[in-house]
Amino acid sequence: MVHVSWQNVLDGHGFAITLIGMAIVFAGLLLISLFIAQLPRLLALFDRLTTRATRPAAPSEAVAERAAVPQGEEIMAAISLVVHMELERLTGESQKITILRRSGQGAIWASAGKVRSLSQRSPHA
Amino acid sequence: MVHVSWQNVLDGHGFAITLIGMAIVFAGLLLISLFIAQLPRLLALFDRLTTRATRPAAPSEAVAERAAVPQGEEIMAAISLVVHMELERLTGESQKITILRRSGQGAIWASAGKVRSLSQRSPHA
Amino acid sequence: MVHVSWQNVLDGHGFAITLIGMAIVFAGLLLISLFIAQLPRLLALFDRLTTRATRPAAPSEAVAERAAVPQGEEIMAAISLVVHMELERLTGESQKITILRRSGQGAIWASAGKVRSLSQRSPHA
Amino acid sequence: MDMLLKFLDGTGFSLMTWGNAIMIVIGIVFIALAIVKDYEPLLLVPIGFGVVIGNIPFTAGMAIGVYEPGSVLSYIYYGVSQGIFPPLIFLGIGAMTDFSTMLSNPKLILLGAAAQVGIFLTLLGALFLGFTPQEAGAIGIIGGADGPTAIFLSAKLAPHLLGPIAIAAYSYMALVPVIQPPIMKLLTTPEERRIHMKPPRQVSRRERIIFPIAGFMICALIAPGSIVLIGMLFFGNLLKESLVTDRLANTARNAMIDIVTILLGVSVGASTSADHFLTPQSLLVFGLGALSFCIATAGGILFAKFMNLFLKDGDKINPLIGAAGVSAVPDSARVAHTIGQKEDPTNYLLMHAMAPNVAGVIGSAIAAGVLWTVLVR
Amino acid sequence: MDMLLKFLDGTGFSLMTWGNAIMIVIGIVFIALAIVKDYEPLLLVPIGFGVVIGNIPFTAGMAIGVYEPGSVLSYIYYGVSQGIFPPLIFLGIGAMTDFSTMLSNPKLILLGAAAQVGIFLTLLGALFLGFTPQEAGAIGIIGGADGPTAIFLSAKLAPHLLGPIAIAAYSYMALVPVIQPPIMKLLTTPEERRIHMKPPRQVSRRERIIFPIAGFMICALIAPGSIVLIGMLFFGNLLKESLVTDRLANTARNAMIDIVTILLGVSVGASTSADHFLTPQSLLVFGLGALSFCIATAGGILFAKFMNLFLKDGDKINPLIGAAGVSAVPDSARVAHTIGQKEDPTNYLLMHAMAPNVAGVIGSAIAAGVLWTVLVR
Amino acid sequence: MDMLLKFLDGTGFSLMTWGNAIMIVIGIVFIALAIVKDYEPLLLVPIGFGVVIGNIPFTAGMAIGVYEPGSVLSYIYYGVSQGIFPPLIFLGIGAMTDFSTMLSNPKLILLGAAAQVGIFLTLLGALFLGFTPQEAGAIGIIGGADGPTAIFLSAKLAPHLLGPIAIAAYSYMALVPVIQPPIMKLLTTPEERRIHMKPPRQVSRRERIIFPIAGFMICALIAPGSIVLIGMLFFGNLLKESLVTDRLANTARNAMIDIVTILLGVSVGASTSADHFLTPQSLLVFGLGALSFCIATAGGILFAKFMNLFLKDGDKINPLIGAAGVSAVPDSARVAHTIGQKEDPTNYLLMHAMAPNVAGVIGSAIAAGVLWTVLVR
Ligand code: NA
Ligand code: NA
Ligand code: NA
Repeated sequence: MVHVSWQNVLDGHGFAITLIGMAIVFAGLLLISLFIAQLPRLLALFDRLTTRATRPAAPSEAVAERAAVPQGEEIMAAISLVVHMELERLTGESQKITILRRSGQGAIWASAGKVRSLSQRSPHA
Repeated sequence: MVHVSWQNVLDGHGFAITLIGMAIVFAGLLLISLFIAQLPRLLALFDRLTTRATRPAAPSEAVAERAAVPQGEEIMAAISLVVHMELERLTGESQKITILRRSGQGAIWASAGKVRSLSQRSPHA
Repeated sequence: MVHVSWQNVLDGHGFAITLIGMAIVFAGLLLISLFIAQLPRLLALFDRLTTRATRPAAPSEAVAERAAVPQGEEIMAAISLVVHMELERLTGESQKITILRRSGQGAIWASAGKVRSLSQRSPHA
Repeated sequence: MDMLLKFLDGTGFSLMTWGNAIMIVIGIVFIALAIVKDYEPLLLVPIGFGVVIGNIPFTAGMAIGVYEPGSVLSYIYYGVSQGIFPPLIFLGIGAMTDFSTMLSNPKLILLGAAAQVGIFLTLLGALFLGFTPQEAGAIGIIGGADGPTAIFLSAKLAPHLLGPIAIAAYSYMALVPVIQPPIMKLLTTPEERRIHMKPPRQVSRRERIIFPIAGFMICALIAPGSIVLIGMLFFGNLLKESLVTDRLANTARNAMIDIVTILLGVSVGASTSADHFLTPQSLLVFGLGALSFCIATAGGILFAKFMNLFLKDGDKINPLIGAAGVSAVPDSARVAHTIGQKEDPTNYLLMHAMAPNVAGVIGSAIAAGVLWTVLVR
Repeated sequence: MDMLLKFLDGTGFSLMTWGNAIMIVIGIVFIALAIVKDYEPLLLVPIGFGVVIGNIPFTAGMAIGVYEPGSVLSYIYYGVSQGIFPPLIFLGIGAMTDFSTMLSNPKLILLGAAAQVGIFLTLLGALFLGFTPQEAGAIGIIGGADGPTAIFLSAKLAPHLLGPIAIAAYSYMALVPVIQPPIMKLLTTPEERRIHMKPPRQVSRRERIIFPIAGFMICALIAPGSIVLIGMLFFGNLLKESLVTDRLANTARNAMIDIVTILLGVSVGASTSADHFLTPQSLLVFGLGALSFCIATAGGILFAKFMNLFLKDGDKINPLIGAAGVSAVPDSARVAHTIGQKEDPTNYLLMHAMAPNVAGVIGSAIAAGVLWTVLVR
Repeated sequence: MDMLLKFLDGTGFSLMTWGNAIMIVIGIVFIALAIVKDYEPLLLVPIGFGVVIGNIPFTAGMAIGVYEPGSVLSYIYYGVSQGIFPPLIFLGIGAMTDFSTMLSNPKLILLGAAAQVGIFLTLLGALFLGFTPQEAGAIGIIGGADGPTAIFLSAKLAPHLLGPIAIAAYSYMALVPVIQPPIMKLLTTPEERRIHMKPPRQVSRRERIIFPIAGFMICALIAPGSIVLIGMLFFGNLLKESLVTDRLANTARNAMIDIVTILLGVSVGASTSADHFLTPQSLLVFGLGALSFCIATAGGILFAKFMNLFLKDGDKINPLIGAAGVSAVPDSARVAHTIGQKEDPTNYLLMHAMAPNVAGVIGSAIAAGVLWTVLVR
């Protein structure tokens, strides 16, 4: 067992490590803090530059928000589907869920948009 | 860096690899294609042979489909259960789900069929 | 291939292993059995000792059970939320769930209790 | 042209042996039984497909097969050969097992001990037939009717027999509804089968929480070789019963056990290439395995009848539930229930049978611990 | 003070090279494309962030980077370099793929074979440019338009090119909606694009169950090198189609594939540190990769037109769906559908295009098996 | 008979030491605290049960314990000893952390920096007590109040102290509601505790997407040793905030983090066998760890008061939220909120406290990076 003494601290460069460490930690978080503080301004600048070039730059967010409001009949259809699926899940006979999903393929025929979900599942091959 | 030349292709057996490769790929997918094309016929033949021997051979599918239609009161019971469980899941207090599941054990007493779900979960031991 | 004979069994200490093995298995499960049989009595003793010291010792269970009964309007609110969320889950556009969750942060402002769910998710850091 | 001939020499068609063909048919039969007869599909489908994969012949040295270092299948099989998968599966099983009927009727636990006699009598038989003590121990554990326990012990004691032992264990577990009923009818009278048992008492949450901790300590102290298997089983159960770690229990009994089951099933299946599997030894293993299931079933039933000699009239045990002591959760408990109902449709034995059923899991894990300790080299 | 200087010498600011900076910008562009343009975000976000991680400079010897033994990133990358992740991803893909349109119209499968010509012509080009046969094979497989297949084969044949090949494969897959349309329009007439196809017939459950088993055996016997990839693909599909193992299929196509995708994406990205990635060879790989996608697209379309020469009027194939034979599921099938609808809005090609689309996955896995067998050292 | 004696000699009863017994009691206390007091049950239950598992004595050489090569526990512990689990946990934490309050009030980030003074002052204390610089660094990091960071750094710098350090870190994190309030009351006046803060502004989606990328680059360039931890944290957050990779974020923050938490908890617990754990060093580690939490808390509070000297009246910071800079997410933020409400029930500090809270996670990961770079041998 080594002696308990301040010499250990000096030998281990304790104060240097402490000072460097706190300095780096503060530097890192200060830089992040400054960056965040400037970010809205940078984005506004970026928007002004891009909207001058092209018209509406970021429609994706608008689309997402609009899509978030489901239409009336869709909700009604979903209530029964949800309950039906949950019912099956609870009874542990999950096979049927698959059957159900498969019968939904008729709908895929008519709407390319739904395939997005397939893509989100299998993007590798 | 090696020189760019057709000699590299010859030295690397490029044409042989290409021919063999495309031949094998085509052979593989052609065989699959032929097999699939004949499969309905093979299955029909198989069915004729087996139905001659025994009567209805594959009742499991019929059972599955029948079971997929839940009875009236079961649905009503399920709606409330689903909503109740989802409610709990959403509030993040999942302990209660377990409690609920446990109270369901009284029901297991009376119906052996439900235990199927247990089996599907733990088939190892 | 070794000869088929009882000598093999003796050479392999077969009977010793069998006796020891069955003895240990029985000993283990017998001890568990005895422990379980005494457990309610031990817990009753423990309760008598602790209730003498302090008043109600285990309120957590009571709380859990009470919390398991959801209030009327909560259920109504939950039904619509559940259906809404499930609807979104089914359409595969899970982004919206995230948006929804985020909008729920206003509520977190007012109720510290809800943060429990956050804690249950990230207890490491 | 040379290259084409060389390639064709390396295709499966030219390397195919009769052994491979037989094994492929066996694999397909496994899959068919799982799908058509619904015999343990979660295991027989992965194992069956693994058997097919493992018996497509290939040129050695390309790192394709389970036994070739550096192959993908060898990496997956590592979890089997090092015994890593079985404890993880036990963790998931623990997180889905409800010990409360066992807790409410502790004397039924002994039935789970009695059924382990199948393990040890089979060990004697295997020694008699000339297997080494290590091999005999690994073969005997088939009678435990626990896939993960069998794989764990064979990986430690007799890795070269792991394939046949694992396949035998899972096959017979799937065949429990076929194997057990004749023995049950043979060893019980109609009166015995009609015995009604008292409904189990309600078990408190505290008992359910204390049990996995205390149960683990008892088993592990008495048979330290069972620390890993029993530890994970009871750890999973504590995650479930504590209620405060429900999300961990959920993951353990869903995503985690599923992933491990897939990897274990397909790699155990793929380890049964004909040259490793189609040996006289494998036949003996299968024969001894069948025997062990029968002995275990008989052991549980007879011990129940023995216990009845000392029990008062209202407390008597229906000896059918003794057969559930072999584990094979929950199939053998269901078999006991079904046979009981044939004699008396108002007799609900299922929950009673679950007690020896889950006790049997603990019992065979202890037995595996003992065998490992005694036989390890 | 010395320590501070030494520390500052080790910070990223002082070690940063132009190469690192370029790569970081590329990584950010990947992330931006994924988020803004929605190009394959599940892959480009992990890969893009991985590229940023892999190009922050660090003092060598601290076990931080992908190529330093003992580092966390090296452990994750092990699943890539040993080819473990690709089969696991194929397992999940199999568990989410519906082969039924392919089963209902088997002649469309050949389009998936024809598109593999991109692989082999690119191999010739790579040989011509002076790559070794092994490197040429690995580069050619980019034309298979299958990320896992490309990673698997490069790991076996040319591990030093894995980074560029994987990035090229995934980038071009993301760019399929940009690459394919011009070629499709160039090689087809408006009349051809207006061809309507008959709706596919209903496929029975038994066919869907038998197909993965039989399909696997055909592929594996003819090209044993494809056992692992094809085996896992069809195993996953059997888990899905058997219906009795639905919980395993669910885990395989959700938790399992997600975990592997995260780990694969970020570690492949992190393997592209500038000193390994920014080489003239990488540029050639990217050029050849783009070429291979174009050839594959053309191959599929032209073979469809060739088949039409032998087909009766009502049975003719819309050659647009030939382009879907490159795989890149389901993007190239969607592209075929979209281009078809521009010519005739009442023409629904999507489901028809799925047949060559999934056949293309099988086709390139077979091609990889052949290349591995022929070129392995 | 010999065999029986030999077996009995190997049972846990005969090998049990007082140390083991003490550790088992500690493990049970952990479990009890988790269940009864609800102190971080997701960690204390696995660790507690792991402690029980790790202290059942066993005959050495059978490959049972964590420290025996080839044992199952050693394979699981590999993810701890090689530092693989902590970054994966950070990935999941990133995918569940919402940095938006921090983004809306960037000056609060500095409180997360100030609280890291606990790390470095504890390092000085440990050096003073005779620990080596590497050990001192690993002990100091307990003050970071981040389990994964503490495990990662100890695995790199002082693997022999990993057990006590991990247990200390998680124990004190669980005890934050006990440790912090007295210090908070001591260092603040009632007026300060009553300071109301302005509600945070709404943060746009783009800011939330750009932050993890830019934040990672700043941290990683300034302290390359933090690349892995910070990289995974921000990668997970990008998966969450990009919205286009929601399924990956979901798996990362559910199945993946749960699996890793289970394996990490039980194997860290099992590494605390009495002979490794019950040493005077461990006691010192626990003492220094408690000190570091106190210093960190004080550091955050005092720096908030220091910042207030330069802030206008309406912008002043409630110094209570400085204590949340130690991280221990979200417990210390909740503590700040609770203490604030005791003084003024209309004061909602929770969301404000989340800003230094999550900044503290980043701060201690940077500190770990610095210590690793400076102290690695
Ligand atoms: Na058993
Ligand atoms: Na392809
Ligand atoms: Na911290």
